[in-house]
Amino acid sequence: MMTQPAPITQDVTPVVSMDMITKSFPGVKALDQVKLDLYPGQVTALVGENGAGKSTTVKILTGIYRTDGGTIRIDGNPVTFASPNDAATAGITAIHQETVLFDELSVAENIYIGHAPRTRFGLIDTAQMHRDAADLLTEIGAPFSSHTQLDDLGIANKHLVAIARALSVDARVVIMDEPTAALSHKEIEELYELVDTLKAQGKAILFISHKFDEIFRIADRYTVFRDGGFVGDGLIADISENDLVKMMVGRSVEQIFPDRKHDVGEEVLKVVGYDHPTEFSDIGFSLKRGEILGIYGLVGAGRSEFMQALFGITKPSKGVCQMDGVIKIIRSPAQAVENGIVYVPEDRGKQGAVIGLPIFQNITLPSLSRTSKRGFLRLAEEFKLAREYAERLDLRAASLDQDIGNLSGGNQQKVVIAKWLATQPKVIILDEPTKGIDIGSKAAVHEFMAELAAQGLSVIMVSSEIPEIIGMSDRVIVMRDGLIAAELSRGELSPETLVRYAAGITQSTEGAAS
Amino acid sequence: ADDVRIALVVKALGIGFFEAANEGAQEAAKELGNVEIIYTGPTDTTAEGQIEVINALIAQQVDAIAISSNDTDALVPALKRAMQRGITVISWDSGVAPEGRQLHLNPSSNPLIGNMIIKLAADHLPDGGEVALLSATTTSTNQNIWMEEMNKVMGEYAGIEVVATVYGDDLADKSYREATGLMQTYPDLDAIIAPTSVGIVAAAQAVVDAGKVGQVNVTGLGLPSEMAGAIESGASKSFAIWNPIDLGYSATMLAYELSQNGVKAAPGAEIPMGRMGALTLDDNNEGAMADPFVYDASNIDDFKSIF
Amino acid sequence: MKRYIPLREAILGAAILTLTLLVASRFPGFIAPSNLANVFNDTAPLIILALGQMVVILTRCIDLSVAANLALTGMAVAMINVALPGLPIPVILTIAVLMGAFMGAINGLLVWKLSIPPIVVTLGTMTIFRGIIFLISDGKWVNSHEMSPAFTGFPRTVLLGLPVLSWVAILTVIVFGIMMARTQSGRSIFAVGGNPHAAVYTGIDVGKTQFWAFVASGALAGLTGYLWVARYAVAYVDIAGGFELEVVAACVIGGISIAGGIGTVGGAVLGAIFLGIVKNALPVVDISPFWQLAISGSAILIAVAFNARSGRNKGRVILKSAEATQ
Amino acid sequence: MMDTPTTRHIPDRLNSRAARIFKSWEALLLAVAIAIFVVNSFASPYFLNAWNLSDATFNFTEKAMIAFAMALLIIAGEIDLSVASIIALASTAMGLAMQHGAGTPELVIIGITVGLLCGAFNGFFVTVLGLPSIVVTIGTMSLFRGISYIILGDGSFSGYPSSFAWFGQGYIYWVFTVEMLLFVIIAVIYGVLLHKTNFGRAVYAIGNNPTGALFSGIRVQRVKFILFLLTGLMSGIAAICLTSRLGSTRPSIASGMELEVVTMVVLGGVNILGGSGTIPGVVIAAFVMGLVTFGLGLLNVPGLVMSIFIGLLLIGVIALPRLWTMVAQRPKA
Ligand SMILES: Nc1ncnc2c1ncn2[C@@H]1O[C@H](COP(=O)(O)OP(=O)(O)OP(=O)(O)O)[C@@H](O)[C@H]1O
Ligand SMILES: Nc1ncnc2c1ncn2[C@@H]1O[C@H](COP(=O)(O)OP(=O)(O)OP(=O)(O)O)[C@@H](O)[C@H]1O
Ligand SMILES: [Mg+2]
Ligand SMILES: [Mg+2]
Repeated sequence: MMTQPAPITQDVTPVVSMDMITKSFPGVKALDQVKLDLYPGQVTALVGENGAGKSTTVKILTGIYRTDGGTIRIDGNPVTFASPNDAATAGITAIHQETVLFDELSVAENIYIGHAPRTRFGLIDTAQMHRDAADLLTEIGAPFSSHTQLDDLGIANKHLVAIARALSVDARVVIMDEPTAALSHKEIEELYELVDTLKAQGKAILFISHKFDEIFRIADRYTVFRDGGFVGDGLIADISENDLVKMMVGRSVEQIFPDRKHDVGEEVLKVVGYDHPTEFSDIGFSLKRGEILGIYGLVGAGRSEFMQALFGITKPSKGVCQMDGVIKIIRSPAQAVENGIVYVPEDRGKQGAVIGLPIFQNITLPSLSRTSKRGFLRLAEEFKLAREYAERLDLRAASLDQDIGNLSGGNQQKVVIAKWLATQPKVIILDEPTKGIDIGSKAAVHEFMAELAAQGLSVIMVSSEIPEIIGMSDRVIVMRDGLIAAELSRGELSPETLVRYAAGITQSTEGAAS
Repeated sequence: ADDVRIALVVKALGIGFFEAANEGAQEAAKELGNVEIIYTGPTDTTAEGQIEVINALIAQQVDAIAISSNDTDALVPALKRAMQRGITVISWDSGVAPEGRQLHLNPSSNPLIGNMIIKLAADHLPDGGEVALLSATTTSTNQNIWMEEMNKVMGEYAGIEVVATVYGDDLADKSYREATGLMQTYPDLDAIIAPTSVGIVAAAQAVVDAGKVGQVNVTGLGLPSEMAGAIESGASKSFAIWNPIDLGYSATMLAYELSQNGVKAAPGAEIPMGRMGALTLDDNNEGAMADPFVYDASNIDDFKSIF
Repeated sequence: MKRYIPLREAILGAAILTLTLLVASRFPGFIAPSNLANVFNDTAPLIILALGQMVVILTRCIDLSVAANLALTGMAVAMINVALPGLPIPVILTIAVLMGAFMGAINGLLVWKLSIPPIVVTLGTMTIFRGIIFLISDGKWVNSHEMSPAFTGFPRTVLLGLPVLSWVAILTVIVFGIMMARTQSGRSIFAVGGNPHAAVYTGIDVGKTQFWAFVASGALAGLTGYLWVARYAVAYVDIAGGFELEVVAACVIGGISIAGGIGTVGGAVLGAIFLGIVKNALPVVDISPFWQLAISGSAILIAVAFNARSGRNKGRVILKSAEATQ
Repeated sequence: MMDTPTTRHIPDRLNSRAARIFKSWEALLLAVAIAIFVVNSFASPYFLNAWNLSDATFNFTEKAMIAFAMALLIIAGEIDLSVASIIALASTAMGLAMQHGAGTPELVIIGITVGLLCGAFNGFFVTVLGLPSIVVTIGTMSLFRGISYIILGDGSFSGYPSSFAWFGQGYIYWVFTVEMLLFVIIAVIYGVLLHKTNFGRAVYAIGNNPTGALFSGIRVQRVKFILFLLTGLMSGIAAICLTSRLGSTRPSIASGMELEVVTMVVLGGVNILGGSGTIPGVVIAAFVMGLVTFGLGLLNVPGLVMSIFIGLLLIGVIALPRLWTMVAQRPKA
């Protein structure tokens, strides 16, 4: 551990103490009598699987949701938060899991919306606001001006704005819900330093993350939730990583990747010279039957953009794509599907699932030409096809005509995968297939991927997680700034090599290029 | 026996002129004794709206429909159907094509009106001058006919020049704006002739607001109640109108005659209309009720509270 | 990179200028200060309503009931004036604003509390308001001679060379300018339209903000209702019929994004002035007024196409080589 | 997960077909329609008369033809406010052609062609240039009607060939009009198209999530373009019927009809934000609106007062179920 934890004694009184908190949504009990304590000058990690209720807890603490039962105490006094403003007044601030900012407003306005400095006449003091914002940005090492329109920032910088916003109120409690998910290596390091500063200022920090290395690095305490219930808490120093995982999942999880034979068949897909004016350039590779090709890179390296070009969403300015040696022109997803290329997108809610349509219609959407007759629907055929794949993927759903929006994220992902398998594709592209998925489901996805490959399907897997890339891929392409930085065979894979190529650090002379 | 139901269908409800016509119709009903007047119309001046009203009247099997139409041709099919179902159909004020009605009652004769509107302007312009027309909608049947008739007699008014014709769509604000536009475009304008009760009021207001009272005389066809202010301010020196009460009265009487007394509408026929005498039909089965009547400062007070 | 907003307004301003000069080249009288003042005065109601509509559109709503609200308030105050001719104008103004705001509040409540889509709500209230005018007036007109001189005189009283009507519009522009740029509520309106989800997290009540936007739009419609009726000295069921679309058009031409969150007070005002100039210039340059509809339609299409172009393609640039050429 | 051989069975549906129909919006609306019918029969002695009911259908047939296409468009998340103006332009074009001696078949072809062209024009702006349809069609609403005004000005066209009158004034059999027949045929076509074909499924998918639909291999822009074409086509057909019924063309023809069409669609249970709605719902809504206006017309209620009823109906049928759930959920909190 790099940071030296503050001396921890059990008799420190918590700043915030949640007890017997219960919260239900129609059909789900998100939280059931949970407890959580936050101590001054300490980082408490809240861990749990997807849907365990972590973000719900955050939203309760920040006044976005109201509890159905239980008490929240601040310095021992019970409080109720009727609105986010109440929570802010009580000194609680949060960096939420989703970026909740305003593209059309300037950075300073984003930081200070709701609590901007005022002039004597009660109007917003713009000059003062920008001065304050500039100070904050310097403090967190953000490389942009307070006048920049938020829209012009990249995702990571947006996250820095969210952090600045959280720091702009003089808070006693800072909550960070998966703050590192969208950040790159360097920014994550800066965030860790920031956490240390906040700790030193005596602030209580709630830190939520699925990354265990991170938790063990910066947290002082942990609290575990499982399925909306409280499982246990304690000092990080007193627990091992394995035990923490076991507490979280309720069983031990084998964090090993499925065994695979890495012998692959003949070439299926060949991509030559894909170019785009602003997103990527000169991308070429080939893919063999039964192969898993890993695509690694830092967030924003242009991997998704290229995959979407291959899938016909983005229009490349040039480039050729061959399936089984025949040149194909792919100008729309419909053509991609016709040619056997399918894409499981990163953004499930927006691009993957058609929320509002029932499960079976989601599954048959790209296969309608097979289930229908001369353009007319045949429901019986649709149900048959949908059931076949839903059961194959072990989908957990009440019925096939249930709205896909009512499923948990993992099950939605299964429906999206089922939708594409039902088209009997030759190549399946999985973009961050395990992003935001908990450890248990992750292993299932990996196993399934291996099985698809074994059945002769070619898989392209885009991932930002090094263990996943190394554990699953037969071959890896590393992308950086829209270009292929390296193509590595299985034998060449190591975390150091991957990071080096992804970040553009090479031993050779070109190192200073970026 | 049941009452005889006569529907008085107007261009749109809520227009002072037609309200007055309704008064006349009620007077006729009282005089006849067994007549019930259904005063109705669309709420905006469209042919489609009138067709829906006509359909509803056909369904109620009224005895007669007397209509002031929004469209010469568009109402014909609906009115034809009414006649097929045994309903007497006449038009008044604003007519429909001959095949859509049994007869048409003109408030006055079109040539007389056409002459009157230009004469009203010319009387105050002994040395000639520029006049402009502010009409209702481009599709208003009678305004178009009157302007045509006016053009025929223009030669008799030497020195009077019609510089423009604009349309206020019978909307107060549009008419106002068009009138203002006229005064800007033609700084030497001497008179605005508005052969429509909406346009004339708006034009008078525009003249007052532009500070051109005395320079630009507003005249045309208007209602005394609405024009009283304009006469008082001097924006309008005189204007004309026929008496809408008499018009409603006559229309009702005619409808009653055709529907109850077996009178046939044919060219040359003379059909009695109570205290208004009799209507003589021309070759188109049309007849004129009376001359338009001129109102000015001397008589406006007697009429402004009547209609 | 995305400081297009002033540019967009500059272009609209240039278009207005060109149009004015073009007209003036044939009819120099058009740019006489007195005539320009006239045109502005004529456009004042549109400016006032466009500002109200702008606020509503910024919060991702639309108010199709403004014209009906205007007409109902106008009729009501006209009838009040007939019944109580002695009522002082400030009282009339207050009644008009409150009535308008009340109708706006009805829209706002249905949107806020029942989450009915704004277009449905205001489509419904638009017809209801018009119907109510008919009921209270019995379809009859209120004519100029029935109104008191003070009532009709107020909007045309000249102060410092401009009629009060114009001053009301100028005042509204100033108030809204300050409100949108420098107050918490103004920023909230942008936030709600820009990202309603994030607004919730920021402690801004989306529904409530939309409610107040409707109230503001309603209040301005009420105010305009009195001014309109007094100016044209007549009140009847159909006044300002279809005007709601002209108001929306002014906003769209002014670059207010129908998807919410984007737009400026200056844009809305310029959009309204553009339409006002077109409307006033046509009769002057002797283009048949029948062209007006087609011209404003084309203006809308060109404006949206242009706005979309300038807003387009601000995606990230990943390639370093491409970044250099930007 | 694959090595567990016990596959769980997922049922197709939880609710029976009857339960779904019973709880549907259409059922509610049908109840409203029946109630209005009963009230009307008591309120006016003239209501229950075949000829009168037949006349009453003119109150909605033309609007409903457009409403069916509009329903699909709204379900797909777009809207077309220019439909009434397309009628004006198509009617004007027919009038022009008639003046140059066109006969009935040519007039029909011209009406349909102009409708399609206008639809394509809207579709181009929305799908190719990617502009919001509400703004585009507010623009074309002025533009199309504006062109009619430029062509016709203060004039009007009349004197259509007598055979042309068949569409708007003809009867097929007894009280059944040509327009009714068209209404039924079009309703069936659109019902099948939306509910029974792949195209209809694509419409729903696009309305629920256009990005998701695109990523599922649906040609989103093409579908939307076709929907604009269809709406234009229906407006063209409505223009033929209306022109034939009126026997004349003026630029102000059908003004304000777009809002009545949208009202009909929304009343029919189509979500104005896209994603849901049915053709039977729109059919019932057409009858509801026709019955309300005709019933009130028989009582000689002025049109503006009728519109209060329509407005209240529109807000009421959407607000009441929501109020109901709000009240029902209150005690729990
Ligand atoms: N607004 C909501 N409506 C209905 N259900 C919700 C809502 N928000 C959360 N839930 C449900 O509550 C449960 C807890 O969700 P929560 O977001 O707190 O999980 P989490 O622990 O943050 O998961 P993750 O690690 O994926 O972020 C889940 O079952 C989720 O589906
Ligand atoms: N400036 C930005 N504004 C909005 N979203 C952004 C921005 N930069 C990145 N993102 C989002 O962050 C995610 C990662 O970016 P992108 O997809 O370009 O990276 P990648 O390398 O192609 O893929 P991946 O994120 O899968 O590694 C995407 O969902 C992208 O939409
Ligand atoms: Mg979470
Ligand atoms: Mg990506």
